[in-house]
Amino acid sequence: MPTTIPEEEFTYPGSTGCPGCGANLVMRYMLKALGERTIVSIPACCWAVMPGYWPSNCLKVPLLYTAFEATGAAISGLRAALDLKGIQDVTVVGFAGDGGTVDIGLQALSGAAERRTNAIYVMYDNEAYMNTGIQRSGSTPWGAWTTTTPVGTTHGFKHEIKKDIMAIMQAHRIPYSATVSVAHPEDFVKKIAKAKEIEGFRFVHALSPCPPGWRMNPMHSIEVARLAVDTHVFPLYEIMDGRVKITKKGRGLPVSEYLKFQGRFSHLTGDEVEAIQKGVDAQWQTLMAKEESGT
Amino acid sequence: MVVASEVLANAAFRMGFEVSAFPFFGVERRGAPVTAYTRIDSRPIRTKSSIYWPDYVVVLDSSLLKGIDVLEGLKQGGSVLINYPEGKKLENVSPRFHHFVLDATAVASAHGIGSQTAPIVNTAIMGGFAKMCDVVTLDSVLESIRELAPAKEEENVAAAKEAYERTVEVRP
Amino acid sequence: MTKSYEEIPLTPISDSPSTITITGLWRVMRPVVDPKKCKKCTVCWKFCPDAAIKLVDGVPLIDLQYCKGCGICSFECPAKCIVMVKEGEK
Amino acid sequence: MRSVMTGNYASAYGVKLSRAEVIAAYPITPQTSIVEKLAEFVASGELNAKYIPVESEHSAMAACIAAETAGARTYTATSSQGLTLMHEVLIWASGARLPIVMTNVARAMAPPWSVWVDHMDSIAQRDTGWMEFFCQDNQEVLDTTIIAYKVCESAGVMLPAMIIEDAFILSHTSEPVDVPDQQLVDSFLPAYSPELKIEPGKAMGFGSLVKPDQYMEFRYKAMLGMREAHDRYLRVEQQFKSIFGREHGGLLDRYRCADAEVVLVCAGSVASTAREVVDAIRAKGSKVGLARIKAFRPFPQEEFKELASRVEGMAVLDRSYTFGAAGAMFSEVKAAAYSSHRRPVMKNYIAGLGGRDITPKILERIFADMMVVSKRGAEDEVEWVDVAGLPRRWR
Repeated sequence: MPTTIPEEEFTYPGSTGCPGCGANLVMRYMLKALGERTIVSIPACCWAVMPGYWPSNCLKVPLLYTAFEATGAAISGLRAALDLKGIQDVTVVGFAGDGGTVDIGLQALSGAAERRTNAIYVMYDNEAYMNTGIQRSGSTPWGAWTTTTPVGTTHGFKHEIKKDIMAIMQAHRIPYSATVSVAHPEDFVKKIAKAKEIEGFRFVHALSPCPPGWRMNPMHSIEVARLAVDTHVFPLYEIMDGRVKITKKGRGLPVSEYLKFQGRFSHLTGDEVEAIQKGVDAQWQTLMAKEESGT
Repeated sequence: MVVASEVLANAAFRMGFEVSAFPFFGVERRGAPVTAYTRIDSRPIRTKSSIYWPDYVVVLDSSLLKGIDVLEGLKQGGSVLINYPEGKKLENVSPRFHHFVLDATAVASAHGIGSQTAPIVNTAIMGGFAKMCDVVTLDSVLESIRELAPAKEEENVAAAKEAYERTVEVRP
Repeated sequence: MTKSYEEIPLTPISDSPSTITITGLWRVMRPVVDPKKCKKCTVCWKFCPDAAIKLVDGVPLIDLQYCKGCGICSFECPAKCIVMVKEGEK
Repeated sequence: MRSVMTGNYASAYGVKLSRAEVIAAYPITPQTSIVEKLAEFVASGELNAKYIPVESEHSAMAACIAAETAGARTYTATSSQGLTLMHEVLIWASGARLPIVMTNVARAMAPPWSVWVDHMDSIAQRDTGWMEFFCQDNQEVLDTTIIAYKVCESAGVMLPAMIIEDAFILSHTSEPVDVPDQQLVDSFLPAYSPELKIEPGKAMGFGSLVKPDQYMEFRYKAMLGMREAHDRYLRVEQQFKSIFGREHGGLLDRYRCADAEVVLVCAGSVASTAREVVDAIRAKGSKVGLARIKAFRPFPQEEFKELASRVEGMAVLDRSYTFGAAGAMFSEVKAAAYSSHRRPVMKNYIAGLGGRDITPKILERIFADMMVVSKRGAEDEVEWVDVAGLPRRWR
């Protein structure tokens, strides 16, 4: 069956993302849904490099580069200026990585959400500081290897759980937030298109597989993203005015199916995988309960 | 609430003087003592430094007399106006200065300015100041109050007038 | 070639398409399509991170100037009609 | 129409008259009454602007950068800790060549905690590519805000500027200020409409990555902007004078320097007191003058070189200390004087830090010391003034 996502491309080829880069797809699908009347603000991250050296630009929409922690503030500034100039029919987007969102950019993000800035903030989550060479971030999952959580001889890895940015954003009572996956472009585009029509601050959490960072073969990028949904490691859902709605139940496969493709988890023992499984199951139950109770 | 030093500065300015009014700010907390300074001159005031030897001192709360040497630096022959309870005798009145007293608290509460427990004496005390100080007239103070008082304009003006009448010099 | 300070804008403002960067040079493996097996499902087009696949009557035509050889199209193709071939081999 | 107002209100009126369009506001003592007044202007409709209550000073500047890139005239205000928190994005704003105008209420840096005047926060930003205009009174604060927008937005300049107002001595001191007529300001300062701005439908990336083989040319261009700002400021101030009938002495405001033997160099509100002291000393027969640094950036290099060639002694008062060989202003003034064919004796006085009052008496003693030093040379080139524990008495 032919695809149901828009055909028009808003990215030029020649961007310098690694082969199999999930973040390229996150941008590609997002712009397909939002269209030409979009302005994107990008802080320091992989995507600040991808458009290429000046004067190269791989986006067919205007792009504002900002300082690392400033995305939340930049989209507020952009929207204020556009509103002041009476330019209405344009979507302002903050597009940042996980470190730039949950760590250094969290303060500005929270400010923008609290101010109900009329913008969409999309976090492409490759679960570590990838542009600087795979250092752990607050969004790196429990159990993962990174260059700053080395396994080495002491069987080390990241022992803190991944920051739940969706819960943090929900605490800001924003009108719409959603998780999206590059393995489900139709669901991805549908949610972005829905977000586009909503007034106020909207947040989208996109899982963005990273072959070098996750220590995996680039060809598995989509498969891994798909398994993240099927094993409930990365559930697909949206929250509209506080109500949770799961949009993809997934096949409910064991977590090991997801982990096995990724070298960053290859050191984990059976018990450790079991610990991840328990955590994922608990999280999934909570989510289902929330959907049930409509809160 | 209108600031006393602003009423004074504005009054003098309306009379054609050059003025400079500034508070000594520390950590502002409700009830904590603050000091405000005002310079009045016939030519532009270029000195931007604190006032150490004032010609006039105004004490808006007599409880300050206990803790603070309010007369510190007051020039020989200078004048001090103290918001002091009516009928209570002012102690250690020094012959070196002119002492004026006014129960601004009573006047303010009589005109319903501020709350009953914490009347605001700012405008009343300025009425008293016009009596003490020969530079600034009562009319200019009243006009300044009308201009600056955000609310209860007439009550503030009436309080200042009455305060002017009830301000008396106390001889040692 | 370095541009003179008189030719450049006040601050770097990029307005020329990134197509000047030939990322096709990065490839180690190259996707080869067997049009006969293709079921025109467009999955390859959909999942290509670099939008380097054009559909001609529904059949993928890979833009080898930009394809980085990640192999996603080959892995995801339901009909298995895209095979990854080492660069330089036929 | 003249009325009595604080330096902070003078800033707010300057911003209103300049028709700022996007204001990012984060409070910090002693700047708060600026952003409060602006909030009133916007709420009452007196100022057609978008007011963004940001959650930090870093975000205040980041929001201004974004809004300015989209073609809006922006404004923010801060002080000490907030200004230094902005350091990264101050450099960003000048690198992006955005003519943002900001008020900095100069206040001491912590620790120790202090809410009083000190120039360390402003001096610490001398390398950010921002113009820095120190003011000596509230009228100058208002006027310089309007002048700055015009200078910054000039085609050959396109750099940001900060108007520096001493904490409390200006920010909270009420004095008469003439608030010019809006139509006159509109004739002087037209609406901001940059050639290049970010707008929907135009695929342009603002602030891209640049390789080593192209970076210097951008930085060189920014240097040219700062160089152009020097002359442009003088021209714009004269235009301002022709419309509003007043000026504030250009970039280096020289007072009675023509035949001066000893000159005091300083910046900010202390210069206003120094004017009085110069007159007093002159009345007693000594030839002294005042050279007030209005602009620390663009630095009045040629003006200092010229002045240095004809005075015996130059006392440079730094109201900050930056852990260099001497105060920052002293070092730069001395560098300018070094290339003059005649070099005066120079001495650096570190004074007034953390709100310490610089009284007329202290200034008189500095002049007296400098008159001696300019004859006999100084034992040490840097002296800290009015520090308890040091032998010399200043009060």
